Amino acid sequence: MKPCKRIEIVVEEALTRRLEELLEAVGAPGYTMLPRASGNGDRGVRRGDDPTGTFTNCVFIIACDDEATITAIIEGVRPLLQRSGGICLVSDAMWVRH
Amino acid sequence: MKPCKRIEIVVEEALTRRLEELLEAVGAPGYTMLPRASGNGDRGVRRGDDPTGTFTNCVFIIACDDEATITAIIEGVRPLLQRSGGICLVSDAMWVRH
Amino acid sequence: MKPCKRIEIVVEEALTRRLEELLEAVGAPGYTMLPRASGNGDRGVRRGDDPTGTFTNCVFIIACDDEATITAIIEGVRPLLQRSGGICLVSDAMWVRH
Amino acid sequence: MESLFLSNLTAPPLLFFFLGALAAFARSDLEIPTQIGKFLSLYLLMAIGFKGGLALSASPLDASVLRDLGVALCLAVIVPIYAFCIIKRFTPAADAAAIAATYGSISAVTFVTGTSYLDSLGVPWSGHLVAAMALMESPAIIIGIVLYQTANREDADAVGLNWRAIGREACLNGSVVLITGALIIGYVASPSAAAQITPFTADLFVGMLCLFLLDMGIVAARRLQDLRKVGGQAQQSPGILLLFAIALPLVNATITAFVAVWLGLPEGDALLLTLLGASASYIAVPAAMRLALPQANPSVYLSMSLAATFPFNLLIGIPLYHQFTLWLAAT
Amino acid sequence: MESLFLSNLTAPPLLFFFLGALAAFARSDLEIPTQIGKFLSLYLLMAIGFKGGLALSASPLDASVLRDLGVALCLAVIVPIYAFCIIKRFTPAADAAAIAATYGSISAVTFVTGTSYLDSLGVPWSGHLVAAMALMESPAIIIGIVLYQTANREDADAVGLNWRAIGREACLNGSVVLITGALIIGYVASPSAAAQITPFTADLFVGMLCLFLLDMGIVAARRLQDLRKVGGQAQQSPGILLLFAIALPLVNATITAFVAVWLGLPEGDALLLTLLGASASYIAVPAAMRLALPQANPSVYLSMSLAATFPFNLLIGIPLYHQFTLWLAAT
Amino acid sequence: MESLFLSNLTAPPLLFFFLGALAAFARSDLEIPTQIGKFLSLYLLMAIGFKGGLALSASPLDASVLRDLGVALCLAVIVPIYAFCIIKRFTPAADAAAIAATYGSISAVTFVTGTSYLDSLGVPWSGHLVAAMALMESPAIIIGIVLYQTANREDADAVGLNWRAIGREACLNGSVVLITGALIIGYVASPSAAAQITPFTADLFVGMLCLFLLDMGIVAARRLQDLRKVGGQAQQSPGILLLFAIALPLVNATITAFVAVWLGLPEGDALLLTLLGASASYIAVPAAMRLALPQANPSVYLSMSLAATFPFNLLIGIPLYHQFTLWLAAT
Ligand SMILES: Nc1ncnc2c1ncn2[C@@H]1O[C@H](COP(=O)(O)O)[C@@H](O)[C@H]1O
Ligand SMILES: Nc1ncnc2c1ncn2[C@@H]1O[C@H](COP(=O)(O)O)[C@@H](O)[C@H]1O
Ligand SMILES: Nc1ncnc2c1ncn2[C@@H]1O[C@H](COP(=O)(O)O)[C@@H](O)[C@H]1O
Ligand code: NA
Ligand code: NA
Ligand code: NA
Repeated sequence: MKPCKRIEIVVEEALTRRLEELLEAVGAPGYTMLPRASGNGDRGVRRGDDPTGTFTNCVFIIACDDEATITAIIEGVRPLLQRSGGICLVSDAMWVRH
Repeated sequence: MKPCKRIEIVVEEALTRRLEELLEAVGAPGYTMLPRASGNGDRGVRRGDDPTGTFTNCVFIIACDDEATITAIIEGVRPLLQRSGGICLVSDAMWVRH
Repeated sequence: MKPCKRIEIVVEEALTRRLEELLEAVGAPGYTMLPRASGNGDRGVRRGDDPTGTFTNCVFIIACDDEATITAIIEGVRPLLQRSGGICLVSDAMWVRH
Repeated sequence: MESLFLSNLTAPPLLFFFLGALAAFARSDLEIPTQIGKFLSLYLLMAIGFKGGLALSASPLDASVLRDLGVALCLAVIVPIYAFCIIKRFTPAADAAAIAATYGSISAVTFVTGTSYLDSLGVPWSGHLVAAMALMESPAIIIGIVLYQTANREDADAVGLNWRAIGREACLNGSVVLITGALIIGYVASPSAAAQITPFTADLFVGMLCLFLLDMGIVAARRLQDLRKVGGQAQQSPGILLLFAIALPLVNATITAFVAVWLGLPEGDALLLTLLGASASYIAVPAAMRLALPQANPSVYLSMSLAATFPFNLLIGIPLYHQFTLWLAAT
Repeated sequence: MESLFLSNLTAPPLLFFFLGALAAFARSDLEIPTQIGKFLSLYLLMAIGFKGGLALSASPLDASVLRDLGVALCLAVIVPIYAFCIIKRFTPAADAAAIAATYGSISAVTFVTGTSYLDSLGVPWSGHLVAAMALMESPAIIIGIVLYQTANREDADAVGLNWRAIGREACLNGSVVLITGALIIGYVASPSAAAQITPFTADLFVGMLCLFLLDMGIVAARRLQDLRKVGGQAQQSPGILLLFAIALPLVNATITAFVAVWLGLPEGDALLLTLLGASASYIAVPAAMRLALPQANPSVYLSMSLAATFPFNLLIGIPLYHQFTLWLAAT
Repeated sequence: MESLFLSNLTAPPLLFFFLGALAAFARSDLEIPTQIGKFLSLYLLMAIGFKGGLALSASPLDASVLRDLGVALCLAVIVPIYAFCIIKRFTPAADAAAIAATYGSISAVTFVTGTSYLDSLGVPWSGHLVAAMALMESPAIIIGIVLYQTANREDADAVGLNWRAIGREACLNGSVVLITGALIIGYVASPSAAAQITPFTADLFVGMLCLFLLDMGIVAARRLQDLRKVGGQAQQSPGILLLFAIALPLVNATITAFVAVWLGLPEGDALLLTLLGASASYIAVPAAMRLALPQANPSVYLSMSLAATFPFNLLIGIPLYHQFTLWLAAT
């Protein structure tokens, strides 16, 4: 086990591909994406029920143990969140190496 | 980035609306809800496969940095968990402000 | 509230039953499973879109406050991850007792 | 009589139910995705509602229709009351109330399978039975909660029941709204408009029912397995619960059959009303009970209804009640 | 004229839309699972594309078809331009551009409901209108973004728009691809191959439309409720937005109807072209706008289109535009 | 011969497959929701099973049927063995075993597309070929694992294979259970019961196949793109893998065609048996291999089967094998 950061990002589903491209660009070691989340925040309710996906969220989970990559992910996601809403949480975790 | 609590609540899907109303009532800054989870606990298996939603769970994620609101969420969710089962986990996280 | 570990495991959906059996065998107090996740890692993209479920992930969340069980879960899941890929993260959390 | 049983057991919808149950017992990974299960169930509710509305618009709404609806409503009120009185001797009050509500309400899919059984025998049935079904779905929920409150005044007060919310959830649950809505739309639809929709609601009906019963077979068998596993958690032995899950529909069917024959209902209608009495809810009522009576154990009432009563009614109940109402009517 | 309105309002698809809206307003838990909603929408796009292709292959592709397509394309370019000029006086430029794009594009389900309205009246319509629909879906997206950029040069530069990506997303969004593809497949399909598919694309059409409109009723009503709640967030009063959501389709319909009658289109085609002008996108354009113009508020443009214009066109617009084009053609 | 190819390539199901692949290559956001994809696949399995059962009940079960089934079973055992011997020279043993199992098993959708091809040409085929398909799905899984174990005794011992679990997962995988169950239900269904279900299983068949192949086109094209990206990970060049993905079905088809003609099968049956030999599994076998042989790389065997062999068989294989069996039978 080695220490890492667990980054959790909630954005609307329309931005999935953008975020995936960002993560690939900054060299994130991997990610897991949970689709079809609903939510509520500053920009009102997102019911996750409409056919456009505009009011549907998704949750990205990224484990990362490289300082520089962590910063790159956070700085890369910030303008996305500013324009389109969402949140980004960072916490400590232990990564079970296999 | 500023410190906050990450509250994670698992309840059965039938209670979604109740929990949403609670979060609105106590003034939670927002939440994200992942539907259609399955699970296992003291009350047996919940396969997430039946047409009633009784044996299906959902996961709420709430980032909150206000002491009073955190307490209100926890105290509000406790009776719900007592009657209907589920869990509530609280952990530390950093909230990337945008 | 009492301290516990929050274990988060990402594996491909085909292994769901194996992991459930493992958790039951080591006496995990419960778990929550989020199906139909997509992801990316050392073994390439898993789009979560194919009819086989081979390229679809799922996320297990386990709250556990018993040292021995935590170790058993981690040691049990390690060979699974070695052979089939995935990740396992462990972090600290407070468990709201109800 | 044997031929009725046999022809029922070899009806494709039933066989697909068996197939699903077998697959689940053998631990096959055969599975219907959840949203597809809900889609099939929405389809069946919409189709039976629309069918019923069409049938209703073909025959004039007369006094006997209103009488039948009134009787159906009475049954939905009376059944949970006596069921509660019997069951509460064996289980905690909350469980007894939830079981009573479950068996006082109805199962739309059991009804739908009954109509497909009658269609395959060429026995006609009336559209207003669909209205009766919609009417019988909700009252048991309210009755169940009132019964619990009467029996457990203190606990109920502590919970602070929100009666307006309960009433709304009972009367506006999705299946009641969809059946009723589709019934009205079928009733007012012009013949040419109806003709455009029937390929969807009528021609696909049995096929979709087969697929849904395949799903139900899987779900019911799994629930039965889970029930055995967590049997120790319930405060009753699984045996007692199983007994009730067979006895209650038989008692309810007998009473309803007498009422149906006393009303002089024609063959098809008598069977369908009896089936409504005998069937137990596994969607609307459990959903409402989780909110209003969370202290009742869903593994008890939902498993009884879904894993025992539902298959029993489907496999044995339908031809049995048919035979019984025919025999009653003849004597 | 009244009879057209009445017969439209009692058409089953419309009634199912009402049913969904009523259920959502009453806070019933009736719900169509998301993936089922997408399936129904894919089905409708595929079926209307295939139908259009079949119709197109039956009548020769002549100059008048090309003329109609050209005119449709022009409409898709002009409508967002004048819409932007009007709206930007009342809303921020980003919102104005997104609204303009939304109303310059089309709603396939409104079109599809229009064809089902015509079919129920026995009025024929031409397959190339489906091609016109496919052509009219995307241009407004590009126009909207160009308009925004022209009005807000600085902000637009800051964002660094990726025009290739925008162009691709506009022209290759799923609905355009599916309609166009199905249209071509329908066009080239041999009669015997087409006959194997029509039970799916034609016979089920109205039933599937009913189920989809049930879903849309639920979604539209919920969005309307949310709009009231978060009204304060938008920089305009909901009243103004609602006004635009009714006024824009009326203006667009009037202009398109004049064009249609001036082109001498037959009754059915004139209505469908007018409907394309009057309808607003609620899938393709919002999806593209979220990526290209994230600074526009989706609660504004999506809610206007989905919760106000869509029901308005369905319930009142279709017979109104029909009547209007008939009257125009007669004078 | 050219006309067979051309008429195959312009068959709507194939065109929808092209449409999906094109959309994915162009990076359109066209997408079939996952649960809908599973629903369509369940539908096709149920429908083809039911159809096969009906056909089987129409013609008496005689010795030649049993002979054909026996031969099919032998093929399912022999094909993976020689495939393994060839492939293991080029790839690690685990990958070779998984590829052998994949190509020894069958693809139900390829079979189903073959039946729709025959139907459109008016060539009859026998219901017991569906039974042959069900029989041929699982054996290759067991053979593949045995082969790997024989070749890699040490590693296999270390893993501690649970043979009971493997056997159960092989024989009880969802598609085998559903096809077999539906086959039996179709076989025992009374003609009147069957008539109620055929609007669902027969009339919708080609339309649903179109929608499913649209999905498969998207999935196959995406997998092909991913394959290029992660090509470096596999221990073989994508070129070799692609070569195998075309060569294996050709070899298997040739052998099976000889057997089919030697058995004297009629035209339609000969094509379908050849197609079973030529096709490779992309659901049942990969699912089983992930559990039993996790050390094999799914990007290799699943991508070969899904992204290369499946489209090859659909587009070129079906008319090619048809032509070949006709030519063989004539000589
Ligand atoms: N405090 C929060 N906790 C959890 N999720 C949040 C929170 N705030 C926002 N979100 C999620 O982010 C989405 C967009 O948020 P916003 O931009 O604030 O409207 C919401 O729909 C939620 O899913
Ligand atoms: N220790 C645990 N870790 C994660 N999830 C749990 C745990 N215990 C219970 N749950 C979740 O909460 C639901 C209800 O739990 P219970 O009330 O214990 O039956 C379960 O179905 C799980 O989804
Ligand atoms: N660094 C990471 N952060 C989050 N999820 C990951 C990470 N690495 C791998 N995963 C997940 O684990 C799955 C298998 O990973 P791998 O075995 O590395 O291919 C991926 O598809 C992801 O869903
Ligand atoms: Na009942
Ligand atoms: Na328009
Ligand atoms: Na094969």
